[in-house]
Amino acid sequence: MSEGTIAWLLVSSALVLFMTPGLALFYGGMVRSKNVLNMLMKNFFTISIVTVVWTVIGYTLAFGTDFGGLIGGLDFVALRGVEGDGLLFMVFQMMFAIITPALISGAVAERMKFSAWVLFTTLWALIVYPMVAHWGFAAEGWLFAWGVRDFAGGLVVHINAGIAALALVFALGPRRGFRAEVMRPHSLPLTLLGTGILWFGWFGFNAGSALAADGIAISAFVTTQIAASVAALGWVVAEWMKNGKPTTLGAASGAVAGLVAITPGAGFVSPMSAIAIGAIAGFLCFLAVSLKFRFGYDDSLDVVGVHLVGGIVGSVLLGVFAESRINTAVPDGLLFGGSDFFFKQVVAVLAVMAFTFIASYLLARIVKAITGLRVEENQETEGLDISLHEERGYVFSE
Amino acid sequence: MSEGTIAWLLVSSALVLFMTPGLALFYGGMVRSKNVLNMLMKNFFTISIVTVVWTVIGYTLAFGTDFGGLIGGLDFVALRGVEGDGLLFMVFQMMFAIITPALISGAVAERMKFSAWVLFTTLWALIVYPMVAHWGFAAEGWLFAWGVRDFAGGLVVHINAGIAALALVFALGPRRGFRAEVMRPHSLPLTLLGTGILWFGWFGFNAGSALAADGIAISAFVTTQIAASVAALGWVVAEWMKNGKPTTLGAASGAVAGLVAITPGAGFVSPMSAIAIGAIAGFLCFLAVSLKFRFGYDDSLDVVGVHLVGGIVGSVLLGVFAESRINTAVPDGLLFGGSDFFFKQVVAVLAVMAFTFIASYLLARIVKAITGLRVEENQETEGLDISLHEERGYVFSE
Amino acid sequence: MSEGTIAWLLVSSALVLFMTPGLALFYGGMVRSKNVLNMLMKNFFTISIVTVVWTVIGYTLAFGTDFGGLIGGLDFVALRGVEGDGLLFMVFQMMFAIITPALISGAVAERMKFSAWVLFTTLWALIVYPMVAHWGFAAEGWLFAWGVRDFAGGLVVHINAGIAALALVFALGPRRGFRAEVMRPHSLPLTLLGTGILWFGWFGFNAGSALAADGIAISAFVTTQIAASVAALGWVVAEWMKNGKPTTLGAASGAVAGLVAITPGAGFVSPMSAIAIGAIAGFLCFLAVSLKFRFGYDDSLDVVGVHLVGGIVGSVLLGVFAESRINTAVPDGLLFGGSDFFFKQVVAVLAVMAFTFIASYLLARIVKAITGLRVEENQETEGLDISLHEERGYVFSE
Amino acid sequence: MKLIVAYVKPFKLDEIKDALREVGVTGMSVGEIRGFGRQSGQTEVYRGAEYKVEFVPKTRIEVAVGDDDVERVVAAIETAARTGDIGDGKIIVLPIEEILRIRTGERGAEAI
Amino acid sequence: MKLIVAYVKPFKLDEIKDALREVGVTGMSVGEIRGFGRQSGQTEVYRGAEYKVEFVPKTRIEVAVGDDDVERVVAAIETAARTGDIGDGKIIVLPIEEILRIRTGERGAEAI
Amino acid sequence: MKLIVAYVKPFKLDEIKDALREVGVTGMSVGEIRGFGRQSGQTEVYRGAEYKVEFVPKTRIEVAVGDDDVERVVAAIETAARTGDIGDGKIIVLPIEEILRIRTGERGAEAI
Ligand SMILES: Nc1ncnc2c1ncn2[C@@H]1O[C@H](COP(=O)(O)OP(=O)(O)O)[C@@H](O)[C@H]1O
Ligand SMILES: Nc1ncnc2c1ncn2[C@@H]1O[C@H](COP(=O)(O)OP(=O)(O)O)[C@@H](O)[C@H]1O
Ligand SMILES: Nc1ncnc2c1ncn2[C@@H]1O[C@H](COP(=O)(O)OP(=O)(O)O)[C@@H](O)[C@H]1O
Repeated sequence: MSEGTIAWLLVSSALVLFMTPGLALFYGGMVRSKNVLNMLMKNFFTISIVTVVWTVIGYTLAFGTDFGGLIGGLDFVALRGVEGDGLLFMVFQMMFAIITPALISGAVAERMKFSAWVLFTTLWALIVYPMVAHWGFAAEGWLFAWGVRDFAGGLVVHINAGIAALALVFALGPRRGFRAEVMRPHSLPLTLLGTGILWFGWFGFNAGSALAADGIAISAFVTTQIAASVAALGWVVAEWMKNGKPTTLGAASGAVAGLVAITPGAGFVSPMSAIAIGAIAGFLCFLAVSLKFRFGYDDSLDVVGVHLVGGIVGSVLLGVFAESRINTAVPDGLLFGGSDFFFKQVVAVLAVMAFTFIASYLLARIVKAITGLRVEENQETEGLDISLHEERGYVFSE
Repeated sequence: MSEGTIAWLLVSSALVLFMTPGLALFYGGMVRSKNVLNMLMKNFFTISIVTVVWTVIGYTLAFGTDFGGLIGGLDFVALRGVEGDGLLFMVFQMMFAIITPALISGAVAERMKFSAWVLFTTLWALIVYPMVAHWGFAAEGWLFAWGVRDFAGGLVVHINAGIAALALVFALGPRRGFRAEVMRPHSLPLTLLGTGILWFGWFGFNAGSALAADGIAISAFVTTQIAASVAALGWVVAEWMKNGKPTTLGAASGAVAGLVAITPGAGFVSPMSAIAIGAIAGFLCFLAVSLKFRFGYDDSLDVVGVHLVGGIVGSVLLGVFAESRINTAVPDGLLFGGSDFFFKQVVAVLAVMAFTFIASYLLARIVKAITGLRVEENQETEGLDISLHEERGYVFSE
Repeated sequence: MSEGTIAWLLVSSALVLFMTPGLALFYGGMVRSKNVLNMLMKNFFTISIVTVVWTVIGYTLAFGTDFGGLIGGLDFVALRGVEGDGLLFMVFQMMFAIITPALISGAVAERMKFSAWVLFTTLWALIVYPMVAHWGFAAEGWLFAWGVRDFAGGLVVHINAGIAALALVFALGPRRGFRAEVMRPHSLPLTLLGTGILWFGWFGFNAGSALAADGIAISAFVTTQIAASVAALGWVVAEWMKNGKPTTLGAASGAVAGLVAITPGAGFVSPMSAIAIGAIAGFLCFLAVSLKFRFGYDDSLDVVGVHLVGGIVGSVLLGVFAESRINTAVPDGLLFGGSDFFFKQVVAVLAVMAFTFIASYLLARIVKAITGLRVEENQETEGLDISLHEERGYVFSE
Repeated sequence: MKLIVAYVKPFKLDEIKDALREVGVTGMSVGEIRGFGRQSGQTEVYRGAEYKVEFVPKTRIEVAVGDDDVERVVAAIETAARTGDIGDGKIIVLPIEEILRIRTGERGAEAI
Repeated sequence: MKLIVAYVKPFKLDEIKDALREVGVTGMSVGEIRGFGRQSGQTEVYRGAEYKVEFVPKTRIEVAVGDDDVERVVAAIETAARTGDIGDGKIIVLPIEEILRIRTGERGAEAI
Repeated sequence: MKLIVAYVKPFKLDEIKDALREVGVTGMSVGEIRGFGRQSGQTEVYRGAEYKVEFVPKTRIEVAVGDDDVERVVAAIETAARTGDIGDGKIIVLPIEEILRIRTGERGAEAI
């Protein structure tokens, strides 16, 4: 690699790592103040857990010598022989392995045991993530080899995390007072700060996934900026029309939805297509967050509505808007004459959803058997910060 | 472009984008808690609006084929033909187009309608910004072609935003209770966080404006760091002497004033000149923020005092301290024997002030006619968060 | 330097600068709300002070022509002749000179006069830091020339700051109510945000210290990520076992401890060694923060426990885990057959501790004679924000 | 007229509000306090240092009522606030000499 | 001696303080509360979900006064706090049995 | 039974709590308020603009006690809260008509 590319990938890795604290704040602002530290802790601790799991075994399961398109071999256990450019690729990918389970934490906010989270994340980072990453990112992974494309992780990161969140929510049950009580975000400025950090870091996520400081990276950078902006507009316009007021949380949510939706296609589509993808994602994700009330599952911070739905929208629309003119690594999508690729993208979405839902649900049951999943009723009432961590988020009176 | 330069400009673009959330927090901390979300929202939404405007039409108006030195043609409408290095330049410049109107939002805080802001920003980003950017940044823009220099946006960004803020304040009128009531910042830690992000991002703003990872970028980086630091010292020393106490907000404000003032000359002056520029800016901007009480215009968060005055100081002092030894793209300033350049800089300052003041005031009147500019009296009293967005910034009691 | 390397070092410099605001928030969240602004201000103002000191004289004292291995000459006074690559090196090193005294501020929180802090920092940045930096970083500094290695500042930054903190605490005495009163962090979300920024910036700190975008930078990046993660695990597991609860502040503190401990060896050890270093640092620093209660010195925010102890652990363990296979600039450590190097590292630790403790204590006495060190009793009770700065951190009632 | 002051567990507020509404109460005022009592406070741990925080977050409710409504209102609060665990709190009844609605200037029972 | 308690709109505090000062009041204590009353609360919307928050932010003022001053003080608050809209709040008068200034140990009227 | 209300300097809370415990008080309720009084407020400066903030942060303590304990409790607060400087605050005694412990339904003296 050239020094320019090394510089860019080092920066991108740092940016993607920074997204997880950003996510922690994004989520942390949305919970009630009695649970803010638990929310932050679940995210920060996920960095620690996944870093170790990925270093020791996860990386090789994802990117070691292929076994039947399903999983990587053990050649790189404990980073044996991983050096130079390989080491850089390893650490860049590590940051994706970190944020993916961290995304799930928003769905189970305000009620899941910390010990259960630690165990679930460890197992999930050990088994589910490396497999799906292998399928979508490794040259011989079955999805990639078959022709499916996922530029920066629509399938591997967002659909994967979103559907796992749904499975975990089913195993866990709703918060006490769900649908009856007011459960307002305790600090939207914190959430907006998190949004800013996420947006900033996402440039590393998407443009870094070009794996070079080249024209593809530039193109991915531009589509990222556009889709995020348009989706924020889309969401806000939709709610302005429906509820009569534009909201700050709506703008933030829309931006994240747009970032999610452009992820699978960032380096594969044109700026004008990014406008379309952003608009559709902003609008659909706005609709999707109300599903939880209709169907009664308590996805506390809308991981399903934003990441699963946004990921699906983006992965499927990549099948529509992909242009080999932009990037020769992708076939043309529906709009440019290729129907085959569209079909494969749809299959890939369904395959990842099916696999990860089942695997995550099983893991949740295993964890339930070992540690239990939920805190006690009075712990939930008192708040997880005091009951699980013996800490208080804010003390303004001293 | 080399990969090293691409890497640097991608990072710089991300850094400049990050400044707008930083600015949102910087401003957000300074308003009363009942208006914090509206302040954040006006900034975040400006990202969305300007991204779309710039992509579709703004960029070509600024950097398309020149018409009489005044404006660019329509060759790049909807980014037609903008690719590779051109696309990178487009997105880097987009981030400047975003933060410039965002800067204005501080002046109209706590009373301007959100719909009016949306409309004003759209029009301003469509008309005013691209024209001034064309004049100062495009090779055939009349200011640039005449010999005026603006390294990273003293004229195009800060004077432009600062004088537009003044025009808008005139059209809008003061907040209820201005000069009578206590209107304290509700969270200076938020403002300091914003300052940190702005400072960090400003390296991309200024050193990125070298448009290469070269000696000019290094030099701009160094002068930026020095001017910000010295201006913070200057402001704090001035207030320490005048009021007897050094303040946190003074340090933050001084740093921003220094960053503003070095912007036009960052890549054109020596580190020692940066000390002088920083010191003068810190001192003069400290004096300038009290003007609003003397003259009775309610520039709520001192956009005029910091950005207009800081921008003027920097643009004029560039005429004093510029050194062709540092950068051959600039003639020598007054101090190094060239009086011609100094004169041009002064004319440029006046020209931009006159044009933008008039144009912005007209736009404000147009917006007033369409949506009205101000919220209702009771909305202002209740706070814009609840009355315009139906959201509350903080809920610590649940 | 190649453009890729320039890009990487510009970014790294920005990242390291960003660490000081991050540190301000990290510390700011841990003090009581009546002192939050003073804590932020001490850090932000240190940026200003040190930037000027370093520009004018500090840099040349550290990196000018060597005098007897002890200090640099005056060749680069006011940056005379410092250009291009040299200027880039100067500004990268400046950021280290800034954060080092900033680290000290945590130890003297909630009671030290602001004027005393300004004077102390100025003197310390003028005398102590440049000397120790010369010893450890300059080719002819006696430690470096003798064979001691300090990749990114275990000796020069962390031990140096940590032992200076101890000396200053001795001169200053404990806070009123130390050990008797509850002195809880007022906002752990602020502290966690600071942790995120520190972690992010530390990639510039450590990987930037390779001074090139090369394999050493990649390697340093990876060990940094690993050590931080493992140390967070180590700290949390230790406290979970001891107190029965994992805490958010524990995770944050552990991460910082790991970042400190890997600093001296980041580019010299393997990823597997980074796991060992992180684990040991997390565990030992957790034990070390309780020392202040045992010995009765009031190191308010545990600068000694985290930075001094973490720095010692890292510098000594570098003598154990160093591998010339990873980086030819370092001899093999104990584990790989070299005992000589280990011995030198131990001597270096002791030498820096002895010198800096004495020098800092003397400076503290001088400052005490000039301005006094502590605020009045009633100022301490009322809080430093109001009594020293006439500002209030938070106003939620307006 | 009486002023009923109740110190209760914060998460009980919603139920109490509903119970009060059912017995015809049309207004109340609610503040956050820290309570000290038989219910022992919480241990908090910061960097290994334990803090015994003896104060527990509580909610303080004030309701002004006519003399005839006192018992009903007290009973409503009592029932809605009770969990049976230590720390359920107290209800106090204070005499009111006068009460006035600012908007209309009404006084006495009508002003409630 | 009486304790006058008023629940008022927060933005009226400054005017009330000035009005009280004019009628000779030299001290008062002010807290933040959430009020429930005829004035309906605010709808808040988060991600499309509507929350009907029935509590409105109010300010609670306490003023201890001598018996002779009660009417004057009540009238001052009433005038300053009134906007004429629903939610202007209430004023309550409670009897005080004893009052003491901590600094001097003075009791009764002098202590006010 | 009486309700003792004290407005005191915030940093005195711990000492007052200890003093109250010594005279046998087993419960109290504490809130944050802003006080206005002889003690002049603080000047605050933001970007060169001076704000005279007349309100000072204070702590408000409520203790319900039996009639026989009033003097002892008042004296305990008085001693613990005194610094001798302006702004030490006030203690007020209000009559209680009834008191009830929610958990048990006990009333009167036992409920305290
Ligand atoms: N004497 C008192 N005066 C004022 N408030 C009290 C008093 N005793 C208890 N409280 C309030 O009631 C709350 C509950 O009291 P506590 O003794 O813990 O439980 P319980 O009422 O179940 O015996 C306390 O937290 C405090 O707010
Ligand atoms: N019965 C009551 N007891 C205590 N506080 C009350 C009572 N009724 C009203 N309040 C307080 O007065 C405020 C205003 O009352 P509301 O009924 O909304 O308006 P109005 O006083 O104009 O009729 C409420 O928000 C609440 O704080
Ligand atoms: N008349 C009053 N009514 C209610 N609270 C009062 C009154 N006077 C004083 N206070 C409270 O007592 C506090 C101290 O009063 P102040 O006049 O400053 O000092 P001192 O009690 O030493 O004369 C005030 O800040 C306020 O909270």
